[in-house]
Amino acid sequence: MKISTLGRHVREGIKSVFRNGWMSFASISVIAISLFILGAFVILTLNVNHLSKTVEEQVEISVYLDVVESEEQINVIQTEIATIPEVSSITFVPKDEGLETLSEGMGELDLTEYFGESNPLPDKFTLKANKPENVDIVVSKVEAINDKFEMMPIEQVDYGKKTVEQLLAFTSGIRTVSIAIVAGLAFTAMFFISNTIKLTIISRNREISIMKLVGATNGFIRWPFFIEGFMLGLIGSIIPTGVLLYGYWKLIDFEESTVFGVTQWEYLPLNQLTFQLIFLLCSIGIIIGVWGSIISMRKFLRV
Amino acid sequence: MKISTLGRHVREGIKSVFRNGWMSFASISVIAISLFILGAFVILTLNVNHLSKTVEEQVEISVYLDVVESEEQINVIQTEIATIPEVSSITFVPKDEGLETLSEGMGELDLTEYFGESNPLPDKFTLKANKPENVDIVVSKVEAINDKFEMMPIEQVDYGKKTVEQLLAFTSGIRTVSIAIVAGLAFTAMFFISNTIKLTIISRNREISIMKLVGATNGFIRWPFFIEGFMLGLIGSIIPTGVLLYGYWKLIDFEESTVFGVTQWEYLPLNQLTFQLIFLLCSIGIIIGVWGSIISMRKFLRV
Amino acid sequence: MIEMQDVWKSYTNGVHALRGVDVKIDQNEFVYLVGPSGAGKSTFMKMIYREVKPTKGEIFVNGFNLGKLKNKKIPYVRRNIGVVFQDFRLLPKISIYENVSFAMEAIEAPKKLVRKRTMEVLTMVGLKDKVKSLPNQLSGGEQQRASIARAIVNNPSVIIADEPTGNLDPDTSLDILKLLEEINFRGTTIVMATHNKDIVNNYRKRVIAIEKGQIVRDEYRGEYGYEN
Amino acid sequence: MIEMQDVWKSYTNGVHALRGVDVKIDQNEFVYLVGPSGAGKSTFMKMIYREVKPTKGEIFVNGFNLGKLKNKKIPYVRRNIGVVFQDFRLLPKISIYENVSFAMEAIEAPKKLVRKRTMEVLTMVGLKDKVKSLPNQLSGGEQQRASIARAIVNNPSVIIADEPTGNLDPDTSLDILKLLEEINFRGTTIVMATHNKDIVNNYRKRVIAIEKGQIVRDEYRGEYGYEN
Ligand SMILES: Nc1ncnc2c1ncn2[C@@H]1O[C@H](COP(=O)(O)OP(=O)(O)OP(=O)(O)O)[C@@H](O)[C@H]1O
Ligand SMILES: Nc1ncnc2c1ncn2[C@@H]1O[C@H](COP(=O)(O)OP(=O)(O)OP(=O)(O)O)[C@@H](O)[C@H]1O
Ligand SMILES: [Mg+2]
Ligand SMILES: [Mg+2]
Repeated sequence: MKISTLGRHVREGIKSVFRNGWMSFASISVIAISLFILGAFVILTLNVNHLSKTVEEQVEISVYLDVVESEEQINVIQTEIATIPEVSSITFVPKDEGLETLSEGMGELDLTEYFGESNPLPDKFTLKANKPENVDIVVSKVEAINDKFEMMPIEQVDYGKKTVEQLLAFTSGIRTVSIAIVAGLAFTAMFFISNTIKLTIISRNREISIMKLVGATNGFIRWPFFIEGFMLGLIGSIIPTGVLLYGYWKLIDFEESTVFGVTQWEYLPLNQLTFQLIFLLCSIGIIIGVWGSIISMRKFLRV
Repeated sequence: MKISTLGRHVREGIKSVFRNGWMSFASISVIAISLFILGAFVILTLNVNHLSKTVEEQVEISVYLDVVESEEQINVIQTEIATIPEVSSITFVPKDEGLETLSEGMGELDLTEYFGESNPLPDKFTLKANKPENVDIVVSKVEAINDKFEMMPIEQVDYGKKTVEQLLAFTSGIRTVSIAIVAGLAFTAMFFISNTIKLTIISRNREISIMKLVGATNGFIRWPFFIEGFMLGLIGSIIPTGVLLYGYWKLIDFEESTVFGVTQWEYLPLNQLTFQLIFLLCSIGIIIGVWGSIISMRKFLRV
Repeated sequence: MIEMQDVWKSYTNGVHALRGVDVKIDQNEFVYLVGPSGAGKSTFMKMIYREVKPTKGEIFVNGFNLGKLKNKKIPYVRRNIGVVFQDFRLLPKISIYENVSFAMEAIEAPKKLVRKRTMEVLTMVGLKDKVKSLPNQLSGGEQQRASIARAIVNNPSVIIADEPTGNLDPDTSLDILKLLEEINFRGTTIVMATHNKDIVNNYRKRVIAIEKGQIVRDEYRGEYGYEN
Repeated sequence: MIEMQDVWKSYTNGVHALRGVDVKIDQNEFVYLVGPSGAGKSTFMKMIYREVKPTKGEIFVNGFNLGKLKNKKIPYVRRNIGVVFQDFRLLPKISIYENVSFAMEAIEAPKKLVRKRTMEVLTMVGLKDKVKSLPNQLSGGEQQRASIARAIVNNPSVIIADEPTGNLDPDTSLDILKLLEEINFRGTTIVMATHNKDIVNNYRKRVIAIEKGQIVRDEYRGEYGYEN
């Protein structure tokens, strides 16, 4: 193909977008709206993932100590725990503090008043594992510490086994569901886009067959359609990508301003999804735009 | 219009669905898929609402009694509380039971062991309000009971004010968001449906203008299109409605079987959404199908 | 019956297709419209069934003032006018039979009559064997004859035929002309644009010659020709 | 140049459009194809540029055996054949100029030549003033001439013209005939289906008469007519 012919194809493709004004508008809006919905769910999904990760990371392990431990022994145990590689943080919670927390958990009823000086609770350590999956390992390693000391300083290790398991099941459930939704929406978007493009091209079957009868090769006919599909896909995907990124940016801005913020959770930072979103939406829009045109023409090219 | 003419229109409309085979297929699939997605979100939304209502109804008010109350006095107070119309249930929780619950809340640490016989907790009543909004009223009415007795038998009334407020804010937030999503999807579905129908009709503008030139009135031309739009809308909405209802039925079945059920929550019973779903999807499908055809023809009828 | 008073037509791209046409065609006349390609013959005819509106001037057809006619009334005017279009304009997705019967159904003719009359006119134009074919399964001349059948099926009081023999061989052309003559004999006005010199010269009728949007000749029992 | 050997064509609806056609047309011949409406003339011509494939028999055009031709090669055969379609087949959304220049662009002719030659052929057929119009802004005859311009623009070695004067007045028809004669004189084969008795009888060429799908007469310097 000559360079000047390529130039002609690009010009014709772009002209065609305008010539088929109404149809182009219809295609672009279908592409834009499908991708907008898809993109919104992608953002939601990424945030849900982010949120579940944050929540999972907050799983705590309580290590209750025997009531009679001296301060010195406590230090030794702390050092011992700190050597476990899967532990990411250790906090010592003296029994008074424990009672206060318990009391708060009871609502506005002041427990300290009831117990006075005779606090029956043990001292404890609160640990975090570096990964939620490692909680079990940490627990067994901590329990193993008891074997190193004669007096078995650790009374009990507790991490709300059931709660953690439920939480992990829930977050992985949410992840699966949201990925399924996104995949479903992606296919739907592809179907809608290719469908609309097919409809616009079917109405041009006569044109295509005339071109063939006049001696144009399939390639020659296809090129402007290719460019046209590319343009429709490009415009149709740039719009929702822009709107979504701007909207998300504004949302984060709004939510993070302490005055107006409604929700509590931490959003995934904009820069961590910009590239993925642009890539996903533009590639679906453009590829399906182009692919839709080319596929739809195929049968009309057999003249 | 003669009856026989009406018959002709219906026949022609139905024939037209078949004649425009590919286009009809495209329209029906767009209608069906849009409505499927919409319907799925409607079901989700209805369930989320149902779930939030269930959660809201579980808000409890704790009424702590003075430590020294006799059993007789407890009965008097219980009767007193029972007269409050906004209270839907009362349960007496003796202090031993309270300690057990507290102990459970502490994880696997057995508190009763620490306290032994010297349980420092008060007896309490646990109340439920008939509506989550009435919690405040119940609290103040219960507090008012103290004024009727010299010895002020009620130590404290507690309902986790902050937790309840957060919960209500959260559920109402979820409701708003899900209604917004459903409304957005409904509009998108409408747009997609009318858009597709417009595309199929635009490709028939020549036919319409020929009919006009041959002396057909607008009404005569419009009727078969009306029937055609109706048929497309009907078929396109029956399919997703059927699939969704069947799928939801199967899902409930699966989840409620104690062996395989994954999620904990209670689903909205099928019969409580069947009618709404059929009504919503079929009316959108059919109305937009018909409306889309009629509107799209309008400009071609001006010949 | 058909009357034009100082009718002008300029298309939106600035082409002046008709420039001051004054003419009166009585009921039961048979008029040939002749003129070179692009003279304005089709535009003249499109005015009569109001596919095209005049830029200036008044047109009366069967007593209706087309300029003042409400949109809703147009179909009723068209029902008394049978049109053979230069480009046939058959509905592409339905059979030839249905194309012709459509015109009868549109005026809500009784079902039985529709069947009988549709087959009748299709037989007249020699398409008896092609009734089930789709338009694109017909030859050029066959499509033209289908268009003629549709134009006459409702026994309109006026027939507008835009080069109805352009795609027909001389014999078939003659058959069609005789058919039109017979219809004319029974009281129908016929306006026929044609380039067929033989027909015009051998079957003398009123000849209106148009050139560059103006009537340059109007002669009863005239010859083919427009340069005067 | 063009050779058909026992060519049969049955359309999918069972119509036998051609029934055993044997013919040979040499380079530089000028052939009139005559016959009644529906005889098979258009089918005959569609075979040559392979819009239609024969049910049986072999066709050779410019040395290609059309039956054995790969799909990819078809455009290259068509480039040496200029076609005037009975129903014009202009691209509806682009101007007359672009319709004609498209055929040149398709063979990747140099840009400057495209401009020059397109204007040249449009001037030849008398559409110089209409270059910017869309097809539906032209009269029937003007569209036909645009189709003729497109057929000749690439100087093909064969021109297939299906009733190229059906919508033209006698004078313009004569101009077109003379144009084709001149092109023929410069070495191009011309096959022209026509119902125009005057032209066939006054400008004698080889006449092939088709009736009911069979060649019933094949005469050099023949007269119009097919019943023998
Ligand atoms: N829709 C249109 N828009 C712009 N110009 C038009 C339109 N229709 C026709 N014309 C122009 O108006 C003039 C008259 O056209 P018309 O179709 O009436 O000619 P005609 O006499 O029927 O010619 P022919 O014998 O070729 O059919 C021509 O120059 C044509 O180009
Ligand atoms: N696509 C098709 N499908 C079925 N039958 C067809 C098709 N095209 C043409 N025919 C039939 O084949 C026969 C020959 O048609 P063709 O178009 O070759 O005739 P023609 O000689 O060109 O006639 P005309 O002078 O009217 O154009 C006719 O009977 C026609 O009805
Ligand atoms: Mg005309
Ligand atoms: Mg033909």
